[in-house]
Amino acid sequence: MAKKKVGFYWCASCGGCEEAVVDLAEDLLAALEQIEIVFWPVAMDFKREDVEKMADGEIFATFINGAVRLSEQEEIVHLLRRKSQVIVAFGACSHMGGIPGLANGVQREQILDYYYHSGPTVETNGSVEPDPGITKKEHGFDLPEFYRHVRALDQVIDVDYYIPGCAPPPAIVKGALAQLLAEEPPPPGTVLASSHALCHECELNETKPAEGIRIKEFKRPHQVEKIDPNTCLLVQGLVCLGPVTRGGCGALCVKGRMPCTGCFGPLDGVQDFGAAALSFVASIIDSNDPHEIERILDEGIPDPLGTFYLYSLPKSLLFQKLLGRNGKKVAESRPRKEKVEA
Amino acid sequence: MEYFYYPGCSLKGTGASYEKSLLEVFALLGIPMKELPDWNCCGATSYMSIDEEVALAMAARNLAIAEENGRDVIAPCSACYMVLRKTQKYMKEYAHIRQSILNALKKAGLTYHGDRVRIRHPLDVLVNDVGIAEIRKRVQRSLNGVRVFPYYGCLIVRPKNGFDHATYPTSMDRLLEALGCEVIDHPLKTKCCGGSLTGTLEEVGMRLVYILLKEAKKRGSHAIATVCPLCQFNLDAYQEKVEKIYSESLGIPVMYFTQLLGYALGAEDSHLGLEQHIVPVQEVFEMVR
Amino acid sequence: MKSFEPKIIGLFCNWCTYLAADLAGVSRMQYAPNLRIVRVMCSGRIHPEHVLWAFENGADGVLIGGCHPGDCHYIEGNFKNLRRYLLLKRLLKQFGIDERRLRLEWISASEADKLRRVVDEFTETLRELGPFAQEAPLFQAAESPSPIQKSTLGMKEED
Amino acid sequence: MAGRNGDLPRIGVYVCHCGTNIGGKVNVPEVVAFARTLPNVVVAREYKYMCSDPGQLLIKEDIQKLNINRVIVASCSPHLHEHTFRKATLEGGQNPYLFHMANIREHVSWVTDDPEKATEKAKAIIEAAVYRIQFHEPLESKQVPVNPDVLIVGGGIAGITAALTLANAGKKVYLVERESSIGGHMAKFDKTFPTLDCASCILTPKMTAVKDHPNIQLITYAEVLEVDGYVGNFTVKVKKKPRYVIEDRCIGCYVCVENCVYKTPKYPSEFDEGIGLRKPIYIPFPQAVPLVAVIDPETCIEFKSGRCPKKCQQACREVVGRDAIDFTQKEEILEIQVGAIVLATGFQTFDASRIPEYGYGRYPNVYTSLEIERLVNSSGPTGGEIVLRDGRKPRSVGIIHCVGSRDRNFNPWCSRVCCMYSLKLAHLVRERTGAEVYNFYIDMRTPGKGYEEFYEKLLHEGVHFIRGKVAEVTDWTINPEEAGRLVIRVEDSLIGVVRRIPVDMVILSVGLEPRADAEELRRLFNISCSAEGWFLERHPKLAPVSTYTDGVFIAGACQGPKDIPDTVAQAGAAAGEVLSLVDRGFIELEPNIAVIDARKCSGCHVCIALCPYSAISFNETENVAQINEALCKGCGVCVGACPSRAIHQQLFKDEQIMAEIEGLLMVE
Repeated sequence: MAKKKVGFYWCASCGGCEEAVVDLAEDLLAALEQIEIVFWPVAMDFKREDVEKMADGEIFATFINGAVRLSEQEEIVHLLRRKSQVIVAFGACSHMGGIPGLANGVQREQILDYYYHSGPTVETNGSVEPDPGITKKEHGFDLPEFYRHVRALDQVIDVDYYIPGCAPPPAIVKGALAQLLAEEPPPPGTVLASSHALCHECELNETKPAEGIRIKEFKRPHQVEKIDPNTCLLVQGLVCLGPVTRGGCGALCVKGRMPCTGCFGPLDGVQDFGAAALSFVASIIDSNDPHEIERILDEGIPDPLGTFYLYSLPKSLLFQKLLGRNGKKVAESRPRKEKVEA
Repeated sequence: MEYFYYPGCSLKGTGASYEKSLLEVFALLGIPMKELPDWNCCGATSYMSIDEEVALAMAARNLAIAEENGRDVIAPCSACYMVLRKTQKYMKEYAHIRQSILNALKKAGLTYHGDRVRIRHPLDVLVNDVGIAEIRKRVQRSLNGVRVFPYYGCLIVRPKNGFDHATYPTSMDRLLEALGCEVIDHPLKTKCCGGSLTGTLEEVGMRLVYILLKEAKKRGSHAIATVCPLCQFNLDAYQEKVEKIYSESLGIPVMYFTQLLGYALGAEDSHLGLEQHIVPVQEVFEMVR
Repeated sequence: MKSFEPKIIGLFCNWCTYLAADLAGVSRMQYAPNLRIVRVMCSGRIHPEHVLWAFENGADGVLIGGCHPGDCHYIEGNFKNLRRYLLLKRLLKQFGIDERRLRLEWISASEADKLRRVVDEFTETLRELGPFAQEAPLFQAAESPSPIQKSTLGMKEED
Repeated sequence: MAGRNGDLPRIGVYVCHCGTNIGGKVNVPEVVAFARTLPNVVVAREYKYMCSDPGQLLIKEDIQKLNINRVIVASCSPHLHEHTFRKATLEGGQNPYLFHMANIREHVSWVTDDPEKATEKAKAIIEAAVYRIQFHEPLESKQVPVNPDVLIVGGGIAGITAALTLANAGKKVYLVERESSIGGHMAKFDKTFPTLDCASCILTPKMTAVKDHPNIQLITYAEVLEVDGYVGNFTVKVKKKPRYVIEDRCIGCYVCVENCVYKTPKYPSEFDEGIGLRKPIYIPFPQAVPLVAVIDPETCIEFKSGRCPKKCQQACREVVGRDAIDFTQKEEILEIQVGAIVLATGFQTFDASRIPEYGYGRYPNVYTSLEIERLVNSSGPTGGEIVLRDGRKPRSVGIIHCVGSRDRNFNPWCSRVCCMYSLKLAHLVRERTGAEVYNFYIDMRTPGKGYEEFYEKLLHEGVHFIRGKVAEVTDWTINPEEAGRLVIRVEDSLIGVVRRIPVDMVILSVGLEPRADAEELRRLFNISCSAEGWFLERHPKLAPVSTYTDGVFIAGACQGPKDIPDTVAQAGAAAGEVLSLVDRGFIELEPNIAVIDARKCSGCHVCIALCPYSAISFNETENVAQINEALCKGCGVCVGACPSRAIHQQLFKDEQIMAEIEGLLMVE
């Protein structure tokens, strides 16, 4: 049987996802029995022209990590979409926008100003901003445009599967590969991890009180003198997003006594990760007094946006509003418009 | 809390004994109070009927000055008290009046927000801020056996929903009781004293004065206690005339409640202006001396 | 040009505020037609996602109506709603959205007049605020150049 | 969007004109035309009255002929007719929950000024319904058995009537009364208008019947503490106050009262409105039910000092041989299980001292009407002789109407009974004393069977009627005729003159108002009050004794001022409603319960503490949360908090709510 052609690409991300591929170690070698890597700029010397020369759909699957913010990234992912049968969003950034997605919380002008003018380590005299127009004219090559917003991959092109995580742990990547190469691949749109929230696999879940969770005080990890490794972190007042986050990682962070921050994203059916996180966190506050609730929030959750949308700001409903009805995303609940004959 | 004291024209004129006794009482009770700087005419009830807008603007100027300093204003004259409160009420409830007054104030470099200062009657302050219990403790000389006819007049209870009931107020009754007085309950507490009719429609005015004096007498009063300079003036100054018209001797001393209070608190007679009345009042105190 | 008419989604509990709206009808009280009511059994049923979904779909304001504290048909569902509401308000603020666009009111079944007043007031507020779509810098058209505006996103206001 | 069985939704939209209620404002044909353009709408029709039989028939026929499998009726509030149309859907052959109601009357036509805007709003609401209904699924409602026992709170004429009606129908009734005897206000009256039959003659037999009825458990001197559960299955805690007399032993012989160390009555009798006096041990009135003595610990020497010779106890023991007095009695908490509750807690009268102008509390000869009821009562403190407090007979009496009523400073409403009882009192006073009687009224309101005739009769009896709101009652007199009397000052608005009418006695016709603790009570029973504080009926016309809390009914003046005939009628209606509920034997619960999808639940525990009914527990073996369906009341709080979307609420699924929101916002 011919080996299946596979590509990897890197958009706006930290590079950790590339590491995640390498972290497969021997498993990667085993995988190479079945696949052939035809595009992997970070590791192998393929150029854009090489991809352009391929026939449409020639690549079996391309794994794209990172969010999309530059015009160059947009061009390449469109190209890869055309050349690949399957596009896999790899890692939290391409899945939901990830950490780079938090940049949607400030305006482009603010970012450029900070980087090129006002940042404390920037020489201000005569510094210029990157300008696609000027570089073309004076230097004969393109400088990509820095878009106003960061987008997740599926807000730019159609995506078939998602491998979540920041970065995806090796077990998840390995499992995902196996599923993709299987006779009957999972239905398109599947997030290739657990279908349960993290609590389901967390060892500390059984330490939750039978009568449920009520929180009088939220704490941030640095505010807790000693985190008890044998009690559910949420019960200890740490904002652990385990209940709202897709499992599959094996609760690695919790094992390291850090609360889950939600990198695997929401479960199926949840439209807005932040809203779901916010709702459960607010619901378990043990107070009916508005003043007390405000105090608990002041002290424990000073930055709700950063807390609840750490990885998913571009996929938030409010941000999606910007992309509009004619964008990539069409609300699933929209009923058919076609007319049924009487 | 320190208060502003807004005398108005009466307390500097016919109501001098009111001012004297009021300042004495407040000093004895240790209530800090100072005169509102650069105050002007309250707008008065009579001006109000000639040009309401100007009258309200004049009243508002006093409010604006008080508000700058953020203190409650004590207005002992019932007419001032009513006009100042009415101005506040109108400004709160009628946007067009508010606007025209604010424009006027602006020309004087002033502004007014509303609700930051309260207009208080000394009776309100004594009964509700100082408290009856406290006053009872401070009494040096009981007025035991003095039968007092408490008379409130119509202005102190207006606009309605003030510190006491609009037709049957009781604060002064309670205060006087605390001084040892025998307080006479009667239904004329807020009936008309004649007001300015004593000067304009004399026949009506005198009859109204007579009704009150007669009822006080019938109920065996030794004195009438008032809270208002105009009431005091009408009942005191026209008493002789009324006696002539109705051929009836009355001879009822008409005092400010602050004079009775001052006496009970141990003030010297000369500090209470007791000599400044037409129907002599000293004999009331002789009863208990 | 047609003047801006805000759209308001009302998420009303079945037992108090929905009934207040019914009573307003029975009493023939006239109020702004901008309100569109969704009935839920209890304000505690309301998920922040419903609110965000409303904004995403074109609402300019969301009015949550529940029973007065202590009156909840389900003991204290309204308080659970309150907790979410208070946190959601903070989030909206960070998104650069005027927090007045989300309003919570306790309106009992007999308070038709309060409902009328609140709806009229809220409509007026939203008229002043303008369309939601023009609100936060974040929600301005994707690539059209825009003047730099200060956003409070991710920063405390006093910073 | 495919339905459960893969069939496409085929939606029928029915827009109701509701006569001109909707059609007069909303352009119904335009709305119907619009509905036809909406996705999956197979048919859209309009009809004058959808709730009528022919209207419902439209639905049934379309289900059968056009295979309609989703029904939307755009008409009034679901609180009014949801049930009607669900039934029509069912009778047409579809699951009743494949129905949704669009409220375009209460929420649109009745509250919108501009017809165009109303039409737009109606379209939006219908579009929302079309979007929403795509996500409806067939549901089964659950039946739960109804406990046939009934609790009645309040032992006035309303509670008594309801209790007897239900008990006669074979139901077990618990009648809880706060005072030591049942009878309520009616027991205090001498005569009743307009027939002038003796109140106690018609009430006492009913009170006795209550006591003797094998199906009625009478719990007097008691208050409801806690109410738990829901329609069909309430658990109620009742606190029985100690009366220090053992009910079963006491025979109501008065020997204890006669032997009390107080030789004469000294304390104002509550039953006599303070007109008469009682001892610390007393029986409130001779016809009391139960006829049992009670000790007031506030005034009893034994309770105050512990040094009373306790002659009452001794007499009971030695003279009567009953030993019924027990100074150590403690309060008792009873727990009872019932399926339905009738609230008949009555009213209180306006506190006349709130109007100092009328001198109540200051002038001894100013009375409230209720005090006069005791004074004219032949079993009252004076044996029915109408005398002033100093024993004189009044020569003239003024009756002031609307005291506290129809007055924006106090209660804006008309208390409905005052005109008539004032006439009654006028008649009785005139009949017994021959005094001149003056009625001061704003308007005479005498609608009712025989009422206007009674008024007419009084006019011929020589009772004076002066039209005008009384300004004051004063002892300020100005001539010898007035001397020593009370003067009523009033502007006689028929002749335009201010009059002074001297009288010896003033009767203030105090209005009716909600009891001071009505607010507390309504919270206890989870019902609503109107803005004025009366218990709120489910519908002012069509469901006047039901409340929005199923299984809790109201009767009598706790719902609003009413006279005895209306109260009795309403009590009967409440009893009828209770019977129709409990005799069915079961109730269908709205299937709006929350359901956990165990395949999605991660066992995170978030929902567990949120459930107000402790319906959610954790299944250790499956590592998931589970809901006890029988306990779930369908609030959806857990659904709003579930971070895994593993819980959904039937009829209020997220898809349904969000589709509705989306639809509401589609119309520009």
